[in-house]
Amino acid sequence: MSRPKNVIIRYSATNRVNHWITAICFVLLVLSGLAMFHPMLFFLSGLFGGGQWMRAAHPWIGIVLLISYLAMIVQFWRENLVHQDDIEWLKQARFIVSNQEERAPQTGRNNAGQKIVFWSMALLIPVLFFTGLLIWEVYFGAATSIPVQRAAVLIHSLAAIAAILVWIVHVFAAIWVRDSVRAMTQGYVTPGWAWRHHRKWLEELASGQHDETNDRKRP
Amino acid sequence: MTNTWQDIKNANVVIVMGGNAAEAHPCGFKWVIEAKIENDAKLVVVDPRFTRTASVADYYAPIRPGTDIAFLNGVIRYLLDKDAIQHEYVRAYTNAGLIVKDGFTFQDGLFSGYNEDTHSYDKSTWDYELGPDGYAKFDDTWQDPHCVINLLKQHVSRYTPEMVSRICGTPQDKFLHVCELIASTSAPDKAMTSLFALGWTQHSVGAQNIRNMAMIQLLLGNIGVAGGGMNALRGHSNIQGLTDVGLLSNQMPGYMNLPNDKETDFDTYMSTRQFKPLRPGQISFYQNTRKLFVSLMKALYGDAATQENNWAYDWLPKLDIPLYDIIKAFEMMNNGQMTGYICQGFNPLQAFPDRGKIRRGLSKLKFLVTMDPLDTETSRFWQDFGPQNPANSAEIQTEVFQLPTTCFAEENGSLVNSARWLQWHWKAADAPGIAMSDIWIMSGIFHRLRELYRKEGGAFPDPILNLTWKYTDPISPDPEDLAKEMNGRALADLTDAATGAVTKAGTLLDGFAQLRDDGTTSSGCWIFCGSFTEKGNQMARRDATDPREQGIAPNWAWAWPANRRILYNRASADPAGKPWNPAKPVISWNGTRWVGIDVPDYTPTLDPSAGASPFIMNDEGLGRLFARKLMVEGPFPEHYEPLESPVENALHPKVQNNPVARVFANDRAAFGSPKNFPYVATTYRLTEHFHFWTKHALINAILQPEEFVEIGEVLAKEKGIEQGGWVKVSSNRGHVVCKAYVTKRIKPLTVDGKPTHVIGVPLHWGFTGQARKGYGANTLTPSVGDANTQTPEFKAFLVNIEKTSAPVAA
Amino acid sequence: MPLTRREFIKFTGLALAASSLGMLGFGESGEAQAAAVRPFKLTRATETRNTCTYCSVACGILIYSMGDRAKNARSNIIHIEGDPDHPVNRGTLCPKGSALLDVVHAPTRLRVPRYRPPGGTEFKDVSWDYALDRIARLMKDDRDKNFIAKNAAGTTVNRWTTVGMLAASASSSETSYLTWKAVRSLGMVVFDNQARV
Amino acid sequence: MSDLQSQDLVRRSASTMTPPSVRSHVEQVAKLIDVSRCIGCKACQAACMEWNDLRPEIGHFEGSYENPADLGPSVWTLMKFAEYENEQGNLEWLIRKDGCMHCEDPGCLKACPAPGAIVQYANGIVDFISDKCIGCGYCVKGCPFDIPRISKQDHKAYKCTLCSDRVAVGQEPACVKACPTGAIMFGSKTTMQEWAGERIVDLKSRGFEQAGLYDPPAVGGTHVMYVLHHADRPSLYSGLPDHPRISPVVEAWKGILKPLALIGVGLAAVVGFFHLIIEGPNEVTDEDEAAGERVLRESESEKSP
Repeated sequence: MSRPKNVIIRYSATNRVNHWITAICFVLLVLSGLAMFHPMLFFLSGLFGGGQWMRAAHPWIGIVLLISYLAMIVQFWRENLVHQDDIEWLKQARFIVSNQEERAPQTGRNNAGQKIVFWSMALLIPVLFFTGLLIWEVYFGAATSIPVQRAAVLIHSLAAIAAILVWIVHVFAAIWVRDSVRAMTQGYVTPGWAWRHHRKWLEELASGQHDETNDRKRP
Repeated sequence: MTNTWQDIKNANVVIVMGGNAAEAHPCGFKWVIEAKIENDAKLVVVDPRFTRTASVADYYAPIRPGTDIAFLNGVIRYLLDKDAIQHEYVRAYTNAGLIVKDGFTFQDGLFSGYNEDTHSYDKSTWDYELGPDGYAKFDDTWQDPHCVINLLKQHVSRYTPEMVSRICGTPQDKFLHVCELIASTSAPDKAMTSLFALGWTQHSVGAQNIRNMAMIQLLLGNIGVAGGGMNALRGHSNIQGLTDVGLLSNQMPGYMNLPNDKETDFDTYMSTRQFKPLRPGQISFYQNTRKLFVSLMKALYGDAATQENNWAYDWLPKLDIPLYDIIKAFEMMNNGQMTGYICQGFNPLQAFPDRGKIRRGLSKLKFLVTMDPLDTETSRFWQDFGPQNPANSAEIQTEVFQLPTTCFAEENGSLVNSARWLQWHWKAADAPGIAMSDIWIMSGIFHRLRELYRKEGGAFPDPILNLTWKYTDPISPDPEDLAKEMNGRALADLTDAATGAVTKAGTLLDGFAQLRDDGTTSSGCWIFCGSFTEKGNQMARRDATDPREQGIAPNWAWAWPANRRILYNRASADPAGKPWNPAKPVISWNGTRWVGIDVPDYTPTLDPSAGASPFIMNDEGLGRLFARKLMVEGPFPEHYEPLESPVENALHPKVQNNPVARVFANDRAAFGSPKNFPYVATTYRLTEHFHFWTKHALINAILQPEEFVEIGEVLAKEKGIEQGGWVKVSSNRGHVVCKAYVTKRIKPLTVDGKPTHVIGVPLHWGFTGQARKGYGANTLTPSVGDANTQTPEFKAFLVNIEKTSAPVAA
Repeated sequence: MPLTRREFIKFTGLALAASSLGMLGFGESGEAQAAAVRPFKLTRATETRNTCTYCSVACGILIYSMGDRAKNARSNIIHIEGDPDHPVNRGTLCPKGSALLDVVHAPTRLRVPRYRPPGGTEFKDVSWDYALDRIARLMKDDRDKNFIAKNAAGTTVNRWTTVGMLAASASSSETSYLTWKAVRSLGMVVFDNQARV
Repeated sequence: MSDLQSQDLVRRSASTMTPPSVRSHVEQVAKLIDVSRCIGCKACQAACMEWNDLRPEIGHFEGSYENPADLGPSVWTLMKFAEYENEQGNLEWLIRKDGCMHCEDPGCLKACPAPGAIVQYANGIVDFISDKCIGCGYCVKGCPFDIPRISKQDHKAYKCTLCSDRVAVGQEPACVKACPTGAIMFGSKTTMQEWAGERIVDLKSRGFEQAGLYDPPAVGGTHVMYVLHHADRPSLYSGLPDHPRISPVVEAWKGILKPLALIGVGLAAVVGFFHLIIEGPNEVTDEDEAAGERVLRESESEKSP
């Protein structure tokens, strides 16, 4: 598919690499985590070369995820700041869900849903990391008491489930809102996509508010 | 042990004093637990420390180390006071009613006949008054003030509960409660067993400690009966056997003594050993001594021992002093009086008192030979191992031979256990490397010496050249051949006088009753006679059948003497032959002979009415409350303080210590005073280790890895010592730097009104093997022995303790 | 959605049932059973009856060794446990007895005779002949020099006090008898054992 | 006891199907530790190490007879010593053999995520199948008694097997056989309970009014039981739990959370899927495209000079 003539850069190469490192780590953690969480899914350990490799790899992937996500926070925190509009948008979310986006309030670069995903992960990933450290048997098995570890493992599981749910919403939204995936793979969106989903952002771009970031690219 | 291990389960009271059976003999101790469970027995523990034995006891009482006699004499006083003795037994089976010579006295801590200069007694007054018929005089009514029981009453009258508590530090109520429990076994059908070990022997009054309890057991009628007895829990797997075979400086096989310088000829030697009965109708076993001796000499010298040369009597060495024991040996070494020393499976650098003296002694030898399966400290005394064994190798001129031997798993042979069972064992594998058996090594040395004497001649070669060595394999004799030689054979056709049965020349004998004094029998160890007969190796028997499950198992292995399992078992029945305890009879008289589950310790067909008393190894046939001349410090036990003691002797300050203890001048100079060394120390074993052997075994090193001492919380607080912290324990002879175990199990005792602290010093650590390096408890201990046996006083001495830091590794 | 407790239980029960059904394809129980238990290591090991070398309770022990004593097999002891037939220990062993294997195979077991010359700082391996020849020589020289045939009073005493021996405490009675014979024939009196310690 | 040779599984970690359970008529076994007969000699520890070929490192003296200092991957049983002064002021040395209790309802097995790494045989023994262990340490968190330990060498969990290899061929565990004083007994669970009853009567007659059996019901009972002189206060014995149970946290984690989470996740995915099917994708229309282009163009022209 050839690139349309007039596109807008939504994610830089750095953004995209960072995102996909995060995504791959997250998927690997979900797979290995679920394998250790529920026996029905233990077969997933095969993907990692067996249970021992999986158990050994999981925490290290977690560290990469944390670093990677911290980098994402650095890049994206500003545009995910919550505004009054976001609350309004959430109130009108039924129009979004029923594919009547035009009836919902206009949004900037990110809508409230995206912000929720972003901030949920920003909360959950550190929680997962710290509880994960407490139950990292190889290095920290003796560092805390068993009751603490028990609580940690429960919180870790709960947080993981929450993260997975958030992730499902994220993935679903990416698939449902067509051409979003391309934004994160190839980095650009069409003006129509921006008009439809992030009109305020488009208008901001048009008015040159983001010139210094060179978001707009002309053929 | 007079009884068997399993027989302990028949006891009503088990007293563990002078030992720590649970730790040192766990598998034997199971029978104590069994007594508690199956026989509702009470376990009483008297010990300076709350030991593992105490942890399962029904009653525990503390005691200051080295004061057992005060405690036990107090018990006797209690028993006599409350009349809690088994009257019929005491009257019939002990010397309570025999009358002692007029000159016998006891005053201010000394018995009659003491000689200040020689530190010894003239014991002539320590005996019975004999009548004109040659028999001992007696008073059955116990009225005569000079009969034994009255003398005993008078002797123990000073040991009031107050005095016992003052000396021992045992609270009075605890002492009296123990007395009460002991007294409960004076009923004819109740028994108490006494389990003891080195906690009693390793004192300057060790033998008297044991005698004291034996007297209590006689008063309670507990000797010879099921669940009773004096049970010495021997330490090593065959130390009983080595003692039986006479591997002691003054001994020959079967408890015959070597002659001394005064016994210039064979008849003189025999004259003091074939005891005549002192009571009418009595039998005295030792009248057979000549038969035993001649049979031994025939085993040793065969045809060369003849009537003409007095059965080679002069080929035996004669002793000029009573004992050349180990303490004496190291004294001689230090004085430059010894050239060579051979340590066969023995590690004196670890095992004997005053380690510094041992090391100096070994350094003065020309040569030292060690034979051991393990790399012992003794064999490396010359090597520098830092603070745990400082040595300047270059200055030590001793040649050292370290010979590797097989261990138990790599040879056949028999071991004699504490209950006198001879049990055969079989080889399971070859030894590592080119290690060889002790038999091969001793044979090798002997053959080379014999060859040298044959070739070169030399000092008195006759006994060497004539020693019998008729083994199938002379290079390494089969244990079976040696066992047969000890059992004995007929050397000519023997006809039994009573039955007319003939034993052919060359056949193995069935028992020592067949031995003769005319040179027609041989037996290398008469008490083992019957262990390897024409019927086969009796020691290898494995029939565990146990009639009435009473703990005899008469067909398992073989017990000396004559497969008898309970010594003095005639005393288990009343004078008429009826068992005192009908529920647990051992033997009884059925009208024509003695029958029961054990071999009678008595003539099997001797009618009770003949009047012979049960203790046939004694010439009066009676149990001795009064020891006559057999103990060096007196016929009654008396409390003497240990050579190093924190207090004055409360009974007689002028006679502080055992007045006849043998102390070499150098050793006396090395004693410490309570001023500098205010705490009482006692050494002991831990259950995880066996002496200095198991530190070579990885599992045991894991279970108890490092040297420590045990101290009470009060002392720890006083001295600022932390749990697990480093301490320096010192005596006037040396010091140990190790960890401290601060415990509630050792409490300060109030002795003579003053608080007295006890420090426990486990003894297992050295500088070879798997466990961490340690200084060894014998760095601290004084070189003084029991006056009768020269067993070192390891259980009571003085030390100081202070907080310190870890020793600096070399 | 508010759930009553009853509904809640029903709900999770269904879920459990569903997940159990889903798991059918992945079961490995049979395999686990086969692999579970460690094989019993003594099945055909050679059993030898012996007595514990430590204290004088003299517990009966069973020594298990590799190899069936065939000509080409060299026995190696792999395990030692109590003899259940023995009337005293009835199969039990104390912490020392239970660890006998480790003393048999102790790294400090001696394998070769060693000799340390006067002033030496190390042991060196020697042959048995070297060691025993030298020991016999040293003993004879000293005996010939210091043997006391008669005392001052003229009594034959036949005594040798300058070389002594400490006898073992765990060697067999047969060993000790042979030792006694050899030692006493030399007239040695400084001769003792471990009975006191 | 011949039935003990059957080692059929009744429970298996991380398995959602019922293990083969037809051969259920297997006698339940139990080890009974009679603390009142125990002298703390560590024969059990030695026998355990010898039989199971375990040799932990040689440690240090650390102010107690407890050696090694703790249970470990190669320390499957450990004597614990507590010096306790009772109400009368008398010292009691309470010595307890610590090790796996072989719970009827094992917390370790419940927590284990690796299928078949922890199993319970029909005779009641709970065994770790090291080959399947992934070393996560969940068993440590699941155990109410703080027993399993993870090896730093091979990252696998270890604990007492109750000598399943010996029991499988009809022998008693090594520690049981060694115990010099019979403080450790082994047999069917009912026999052990009966024997414990006799022991408790004896102890009560010796003044231990509170003597009793420790067979905690909250874990379904155990296949290692204690006779205690102070059964009212198990924690006197070096912290034996007074009321052991699988932690509610672990119960929640391994109980309700598991299905709920899967359902939740599954539901979310299903809802999304059907949303897509029903509502269709949120696509950019040509009008949108035109509008977007227009906005860009306008701004372009505004900025053009």
